[in-house]
Amino acid sequence: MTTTTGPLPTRRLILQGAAGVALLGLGNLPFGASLALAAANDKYPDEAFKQKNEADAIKALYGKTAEPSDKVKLDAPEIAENGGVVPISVTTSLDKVTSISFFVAENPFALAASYRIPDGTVAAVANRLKMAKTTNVTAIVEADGKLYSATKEVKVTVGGCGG
Amino acid sequence: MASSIRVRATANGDITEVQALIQHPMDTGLVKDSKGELIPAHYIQQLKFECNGKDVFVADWGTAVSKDPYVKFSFKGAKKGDDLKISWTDNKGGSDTTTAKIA
Amino acid sequence: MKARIHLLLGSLSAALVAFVLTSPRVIAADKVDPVADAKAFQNFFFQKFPNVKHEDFVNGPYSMNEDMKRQWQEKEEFPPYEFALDAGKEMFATPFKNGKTYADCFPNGGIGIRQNYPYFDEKEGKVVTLELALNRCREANGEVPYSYVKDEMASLTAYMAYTSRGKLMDIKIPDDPRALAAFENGKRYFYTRRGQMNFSCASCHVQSPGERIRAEILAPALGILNAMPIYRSEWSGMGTTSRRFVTCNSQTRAVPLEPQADEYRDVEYFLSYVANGLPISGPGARP
Amino acid sequence: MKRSLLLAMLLTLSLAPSARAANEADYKAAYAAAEVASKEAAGMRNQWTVTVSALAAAKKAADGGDFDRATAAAKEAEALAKASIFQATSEKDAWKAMEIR
Repeated sequence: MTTTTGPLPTRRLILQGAAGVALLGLGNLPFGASLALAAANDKYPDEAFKQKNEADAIKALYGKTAEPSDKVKLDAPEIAENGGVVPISVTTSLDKVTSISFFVAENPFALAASYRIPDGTVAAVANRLKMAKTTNVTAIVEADGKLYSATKEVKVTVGGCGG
Repeated sequence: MASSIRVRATANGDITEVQALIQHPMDTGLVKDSKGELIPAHYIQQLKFECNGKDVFVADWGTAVSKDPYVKFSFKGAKKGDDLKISWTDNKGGSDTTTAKIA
Repeated sequence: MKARIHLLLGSLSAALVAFVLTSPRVIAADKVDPVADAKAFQNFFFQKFPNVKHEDFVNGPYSMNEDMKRQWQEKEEFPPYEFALDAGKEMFATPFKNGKTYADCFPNGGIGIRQNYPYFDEKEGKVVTLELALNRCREANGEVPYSYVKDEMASLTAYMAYTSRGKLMDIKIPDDPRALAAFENGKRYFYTRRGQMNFSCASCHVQSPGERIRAEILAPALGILNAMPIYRSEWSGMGTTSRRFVTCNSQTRAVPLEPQADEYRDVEYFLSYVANGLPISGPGARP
Repeated sequence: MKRSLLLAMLLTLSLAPSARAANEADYKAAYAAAEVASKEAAGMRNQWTVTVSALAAAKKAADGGDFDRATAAAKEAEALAKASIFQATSEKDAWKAMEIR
């Protein structure tokens, strides 16, 4: 695996580092929360990925709550063949979608992945996630500034006859 | 040297479907090795796809993304032969980038 | 400590009784007849799973369960063994220090021949598997042999399997008493119970394919090696046939033999022969 | 059917634990017997992983001076080794019962 450390990435890292520090410095002042609101910027939502439970992670990432909607189609297996590689995908008929995120409720950190969807990009994502145990997987779609969600339980256990 | 990014981008009509598989351990930092020591967290944090000078897809990843991560999405506004630039950076400052032609 | 022992023995004898009761009714036959054995073996699975297409058996657990098959097909769109495959292709193209390559050791340059392995080597009087032939090729060209259970060997066999995809398994048993003995020895190993769990390969892969052992669906024994080597999500890495045999042993709490021991070579010979006529589907992706 | 009951009985019988506290001599005797049985099982290429770990546990306990636990673990190792020997001998013919004809 090549690890090129050309000029561009280091500049971005310094930027991210500085932004990260700035956010931490602010602690959880309301100002810090509004920073997270501008979700569409280039910054990695470090704070959201640090939240343990789902509600805090959603608040840190979007700063608002989601409501279930049948326009969000979450596709996940009944029983995961393996907790390390769970194929999960989402499609939605909502329009003006700007962001799609996946949360695994009882993982050590609830937020698993978050995708920024520029206009012109189809509102659908497929990926493979790790799940610590049987729990709810939630997909959240940010469309026209509002959050819509779909949830499904996925069973996870180890395999083999336990030698 | 083979890049760590495998990508397949196929255009049909105005919609280009993109699949990417990246060779990366995606260590969570919560797992112990055979000697009982914690393997430090090492995971891709950001994966960016650019086409015709515009970001078409940006992924922010946490530690719950599988080893050798895979992602699939589609976007409009590109055609066969356009270049698709893919780049990722991880929490240890590692990175890789590659460019693929849309088939 | 005492209570634990009795608990352990209780579970052992219970497992024993359960499995002896469900074994199919059989009549003893001493003459070794591989052709008849293969026919009986295939018919057993074709009758037990009438609506599984014959060539589907090589997809192991995915031929047994729709939900798992869907997860598998999604993974196959961009399979996790891509990296091993590319590494294998590159290794095949890279000459050894003495300038030779793997292509010089194998018929047809090693391309599209996986379906003939393992074969019975009449000079050596033993079964030679693909993994053994690859290491012997390395040694013959002054290279250090690879571990049978690690990624390098898996990459090589992944590439060779890929070049044979779709070709039908075509294992030959020459008219040589030692070959018949090797086949019989492989069959005996396949049906012999071992380990504290007191399971044989057949306990899982003949008596309960399609059923679950915790999260996993058991694969049918028919065609079980056609997809080798496999990328297993559980190992989050590649697994050669040797690695699969060794881990299966330790799962039943039997101490594994050394990789490529005679017993493993013979059971691979037996399992491959009875799968003659089914397509090669390696490298495979499994739970 | 008969074969499996016999196996279970044999295992329980050979495991009758001695009551009084074990000392180093008891441990050494028990460990030696366990080692013989375990070597025979390995010789038949039918060793169990639990036999190996029981032997290791016995040695570890003995090194720590806890001869009660060490002797018990050695006795368990011997019983497990004997069970694997019984399994190997009985399976010499029993495997045919499962063979697909």
